[in-house]
Amino acid sequence: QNAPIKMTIATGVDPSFAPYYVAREGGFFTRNGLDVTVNTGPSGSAMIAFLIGNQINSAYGAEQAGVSAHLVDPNVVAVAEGTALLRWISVLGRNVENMEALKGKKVGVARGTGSETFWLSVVSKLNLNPADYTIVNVEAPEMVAALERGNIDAFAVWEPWPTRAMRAIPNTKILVSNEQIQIVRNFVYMNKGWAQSNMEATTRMMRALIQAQEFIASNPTEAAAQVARFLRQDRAFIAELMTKVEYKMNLTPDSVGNIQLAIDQLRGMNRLSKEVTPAEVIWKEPLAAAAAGRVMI
Amino acid sequence: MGFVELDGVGMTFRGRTGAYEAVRDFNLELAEGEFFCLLGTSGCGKTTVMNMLAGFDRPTSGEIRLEGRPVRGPGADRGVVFQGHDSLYDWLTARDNIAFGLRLRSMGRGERRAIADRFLNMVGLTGQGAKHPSELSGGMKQRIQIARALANDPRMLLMDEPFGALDAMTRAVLQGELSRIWSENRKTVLFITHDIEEACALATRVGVMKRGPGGTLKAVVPIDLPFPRERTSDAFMACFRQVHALIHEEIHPHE
Amino acid sequence: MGFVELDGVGMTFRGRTGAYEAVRDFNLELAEGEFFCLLGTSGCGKTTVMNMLAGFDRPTSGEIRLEGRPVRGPGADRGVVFQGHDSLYDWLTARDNIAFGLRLRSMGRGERRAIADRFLNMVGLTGQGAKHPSELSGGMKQRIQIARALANDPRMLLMDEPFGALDAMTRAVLQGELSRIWSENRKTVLFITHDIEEACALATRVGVMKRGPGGTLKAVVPIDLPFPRERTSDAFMACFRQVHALIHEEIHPHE
Amino acid sequence: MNSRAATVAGYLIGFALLFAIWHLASVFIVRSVLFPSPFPVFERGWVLIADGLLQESVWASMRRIIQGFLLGSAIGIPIGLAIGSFRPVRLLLEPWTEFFRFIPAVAMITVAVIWFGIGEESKIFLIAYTTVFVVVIATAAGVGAVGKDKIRAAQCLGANKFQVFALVALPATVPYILTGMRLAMANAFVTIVAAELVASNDGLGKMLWDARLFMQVEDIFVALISLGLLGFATDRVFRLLIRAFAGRFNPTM
Amino acid sequence: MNSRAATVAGYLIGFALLFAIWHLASVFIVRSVLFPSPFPVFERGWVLIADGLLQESVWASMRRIIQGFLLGSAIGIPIGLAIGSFRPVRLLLEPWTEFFRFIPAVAMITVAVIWFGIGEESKIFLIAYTTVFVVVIATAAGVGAVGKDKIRAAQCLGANKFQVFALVALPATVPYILTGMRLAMANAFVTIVAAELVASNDGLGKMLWDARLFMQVEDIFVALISLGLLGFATDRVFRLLIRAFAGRFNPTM
Ligand SMILES: Nc1ncnc2c1ncn2[C@@H]1O[C@H](COP(=O)(O)OP(=O)(O)OP(=O)(O)O)[C@@H](O)[C@H]1O
Ligand SMILES: Nc1ncnc2c1ncn2[C@@H]1O[C@H](COP(=O)(O)OP(=O)(O)OP(=O)(O)O)[C@@H](O)[C@H]1O
Ligand SMILES: [Mg+2]
Ligand SMILES: [Mg+2]
Repeated sequence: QNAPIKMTIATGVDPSFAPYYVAREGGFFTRNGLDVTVNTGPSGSAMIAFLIGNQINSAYGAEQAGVSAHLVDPNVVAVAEGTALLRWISVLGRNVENMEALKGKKVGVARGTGSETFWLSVVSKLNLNPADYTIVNVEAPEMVAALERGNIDAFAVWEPWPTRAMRAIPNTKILVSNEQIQIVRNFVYMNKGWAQSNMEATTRMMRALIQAQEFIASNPTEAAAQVARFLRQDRAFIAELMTKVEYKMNLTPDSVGNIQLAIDQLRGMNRLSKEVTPAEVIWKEPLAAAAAGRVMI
Repeated sequence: MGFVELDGVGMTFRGRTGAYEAVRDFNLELAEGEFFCLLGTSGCGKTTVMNMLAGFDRPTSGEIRLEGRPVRGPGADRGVVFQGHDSLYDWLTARDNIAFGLRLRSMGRGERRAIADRFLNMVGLTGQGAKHPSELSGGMKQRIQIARALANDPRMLLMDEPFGALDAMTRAVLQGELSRIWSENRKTVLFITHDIEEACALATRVGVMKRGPGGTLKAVVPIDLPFPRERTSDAFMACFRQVHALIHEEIHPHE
Repeated sequence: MGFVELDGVGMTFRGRTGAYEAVRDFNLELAEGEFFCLLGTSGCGKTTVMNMLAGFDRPTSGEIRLEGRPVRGPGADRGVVFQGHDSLYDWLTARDNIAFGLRLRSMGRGERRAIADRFLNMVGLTGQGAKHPSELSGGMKQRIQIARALANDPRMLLMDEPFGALDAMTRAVLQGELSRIWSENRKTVLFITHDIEEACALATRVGVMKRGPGGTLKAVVPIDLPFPRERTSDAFMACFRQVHALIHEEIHPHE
Repeated sequence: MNSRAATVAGYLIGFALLFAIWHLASVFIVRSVLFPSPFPVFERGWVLIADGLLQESVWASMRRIIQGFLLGSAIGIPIGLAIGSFRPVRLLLEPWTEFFRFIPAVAMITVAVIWFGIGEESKIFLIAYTTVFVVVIATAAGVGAVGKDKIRAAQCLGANKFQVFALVALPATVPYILTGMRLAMANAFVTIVAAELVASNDGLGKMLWDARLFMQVEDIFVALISLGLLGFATDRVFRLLIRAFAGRFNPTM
Repeated sequence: MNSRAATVAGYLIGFALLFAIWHLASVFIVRSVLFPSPFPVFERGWVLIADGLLQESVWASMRRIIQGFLLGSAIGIPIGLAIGSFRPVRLLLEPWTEFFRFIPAVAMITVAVIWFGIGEESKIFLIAYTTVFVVVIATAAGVGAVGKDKIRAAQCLGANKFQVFALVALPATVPYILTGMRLAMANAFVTIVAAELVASNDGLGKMLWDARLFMQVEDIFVALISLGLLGFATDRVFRLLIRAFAGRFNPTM
């Protein structure tokens, strides 16, 4: 028996990254002969940057952050779609009934995050005029305070904020949820240079994540307990949040579409320093090596 | 009841190196208008006594009374000239240092300046009022301190070797000025000096302290000569010799 | 060529209140082993001259040479006793202050202590070596400074009113000690004082300065009397009177 | 004059050395795409200046820094003087200052937003918050170091507690206060970055966060260098003002 | 003894007042779900202590703070002394210190990770970084304030430049250094929060960020109060150590 292979992975603290947590808490990494250190930071996207210096071997986060990092270092690649965020991001309003009534009012958006991506999609999908809304840049954790104080009339942000805000502030309701607009997806990223020279470890990690995903699908209650333990959060709360997403561990045309969308959005914001294609950002070999059937592109 | 009463006063300092009893059972009564000179070897406790009388330090035993009321802290009624020059305000000019006490009483700018200039004159620093302490010589700083205390016109003056860093001539001039001010206003003065001649020339009584630890008043010599005093007179010489003998005895107790 | 040569030395201070020429065209030559006393009214520039000779300040005109080489900065060959007590190290005991120079030369702990105690003894502070400067009286601090300079055994001593805050007896003892050390080792000494008798008792020559601005050496009186000097002798009295007249003339130039 | 030339020369050499070392480090030692050499950074800086974007950010941040810094100092100096001068005040207020100064401004963002909303006020509050404690401590330490003879002299010239405070403790403490303010200025610069995390549309902090999110390494370094150089310049100006107006309080600075 | 009792009483009253005001503010003035009253916070703190979670976080953070703080001080003191003592050193190094001290630690995270990885080293580096400049400035200011007679006396007792530096400038500057270190300690506490933003699995900073992400207001306040109280306690211990070991350098502190 060989000594376990050491790996470091990093991500945010958020149930949408559950496969990482479950793979660790449920022992899937260990069973695949991996000794994995899971580091956490303020958001999954922030941790993707650490792939560049090869400080970590894998990260889990949103499309835009992955593409941005790929632009700086082509070694940063997406190896699998991890999570589809079905009812995860919403526009939540206070004392407003619908998007029509929101016209001329202030909307809080966290710039550069999924919040902004989502708001841009809402505007384009519903054919709204961006000039009708005053966008206020607010960090996600301050959204509730700003809404409570009346600095903004609505915000576009991910869970748990909408749920929290609805519980805490009267007369609030969800105006649009991302289900109607755009399914946002979180991807698993790796450093390609490292992965190619450690193909064995890479394949084992993919295998462990797939097993974790299958475990979440078959044992949602137990999986939620594991995630709650890892995050030191309330079990029921985590279980509720986990129903709003779907864990995938595959690569589909939808995955490619989302990467393409992220590229387009970055271009629109003048943040695309050079042209890239989804084919460059996505690297399917590891997933193919672990479970060829899950690669559907 | 005297104007000032020191009643069994003692002071023990507690430091890292243990306790040190600097002053023990010090008794003295000063009448109003007296000019009392305190003499004693270096380190015998003169400054310590003065600090207690000024109200800076509380005696660790005994009591000090001013007009019958215990001294609880410093006040404008007792003007102090300190040993050393740390008490001058570096950020003020010589003139503003002198006028500091007047400013506290919200005296007008012009009047303040006039008084300060008069005292600058008196201590021989005419025209040097715009200099800051760091631009003054040792003796000049000392004179600014004296001028500051005098300009404030306190009822009682406590002076710790005020003329120590001065040349004989400047010293003589200031002795004369002090004596004149004292005779005119009859302030009560406690004057610490090492100069026996100076003490005999200025004082109505001279006190000599025993050396420490436990420094205390050893003897008091009244000097009943008229002012201004003739320093070469036989009576003056007799006083001088008497005080000198007391101090000498203190240094060489077995001779 | 003298041991020390001050050649047309001048010093002009430039401050916020304009320039002030403290010393102008100061000329003096000291032979090795001389004991030179510098007298002058308060503020005439004595300390300024000493600071330049010590190498703390550069003259703004003229030159100072030591054994023919221009003075460029301070050095262990010239020990200094400062006016005021700021130069003592508050964080060291009296004994460690005295031994500071010895420590710089990496002398062993035991030897250092022995020498320091010898000098503590000499200045009359036996057994007070463990106190810190803040626990000492004014005169005691001054004596520590003197002991520190002497313990370092420099070739030349620069002393700025070293005995100013001492009582007559302590002063006489230290004068005797200094005179003895000087006769034994024939150090060159520049000694600033306001006490004419002290000057005449110690010096081989006495210099009197003209008052400022532009203070300069006005006259030098050689004193060719044997040591130890009899202060009541006629020759001594004559010297005293001569120096006294020079200073008096300076204060009252028109009399 | 000569000494001023030496100073400027020293600064130029110092900065040149800094950039040279940076260049060498980026080329030979670190070699990471996240650590660019100075040239692309200067190029990017130049572009931002040409577009007027950098000036805009600098101006927005500097305005906040200066307002917050002045507010914080104006509150901190009297509190520090009071703590240093009056024992009851010290005993009562020390738990407050010694408690809050360890709580980072970044953690106070939420509270700031609750109180002051997401506008300028909350940013200025955060900067003042970070300034005030340094000034308080330095001022109180300064009061403790005032020579006791200076205070005694004032007392026996008839000064009451307030006069000792205003006419002796304050001026004698000026060097300490100024040192405290110089130290606090760095806190203000540090905090602007956290403050502009809150709902802001301009400023160097926002530039930094945006650049971080989109991995625009050159922009990050432009923002950092701007902060550093601005800080350096502000500190020099502060020192000049001190020399010009408060020189007599402070022979050593 | 009596004075110590007064001190403790003062602290207790001060803190009691602080919590009373907090309670009143949360009930009558602010009234926000984001601003809890002290009671649920204490309750939550108690739960975290019972689970051993709070102690774990405190210990993790304190270890980093102390290591970084000591490292930063050990580097800062000699540099500050050198800057204060030697003009060429000052001219050359000042542009560096005066440049970097305005660059926030939070902005240095990326650089720290490139150099030191995402382990403990980068966190300790960030804390040392934030400590060092305060100590440098305070020390250099202290050297500038050493009485010139003290230095002159050493020179004419034969001290060379190094001896003046080590035997006079250093001990005479101790009060300034200690004040600088006390100020820097707050920086260390502030920076731990930023440092634990980088890939860390324990500590009060991580607790704070997690709580922010999940909007667990009570946890946020538990973390803040822990930081404040720890800082307060650390500062007291620091002062006691000063009194015990360095009291003779520092009669006023
Ligand atoms: N740093 C300075 N800046 C400006 N003027 C100064 C400075 N130092 C001394 N002076 C001036 O130079 C003159 C001479 O000062 P110095 O200290 O040499 O006098 P001194 O002879 O030692 O007097 P004393 O006997 O009172 O100590 C004085 O008028 C003083 O005001
Ligand atoms: N703060 C203190 N702590 C400990 N001991 C002290 C303190 N102040 C003074 N002493 C001691 O008390 C004694 C008397 O000191 P004091 O200053 O009263 O002497 P003095 O008579 O004024 O001497 P001098 O003529 O030298 O000024 C000295 O032995 C001194 O060491
Ligand atoms: Mg005394
Ligand atoms: Mg002098």
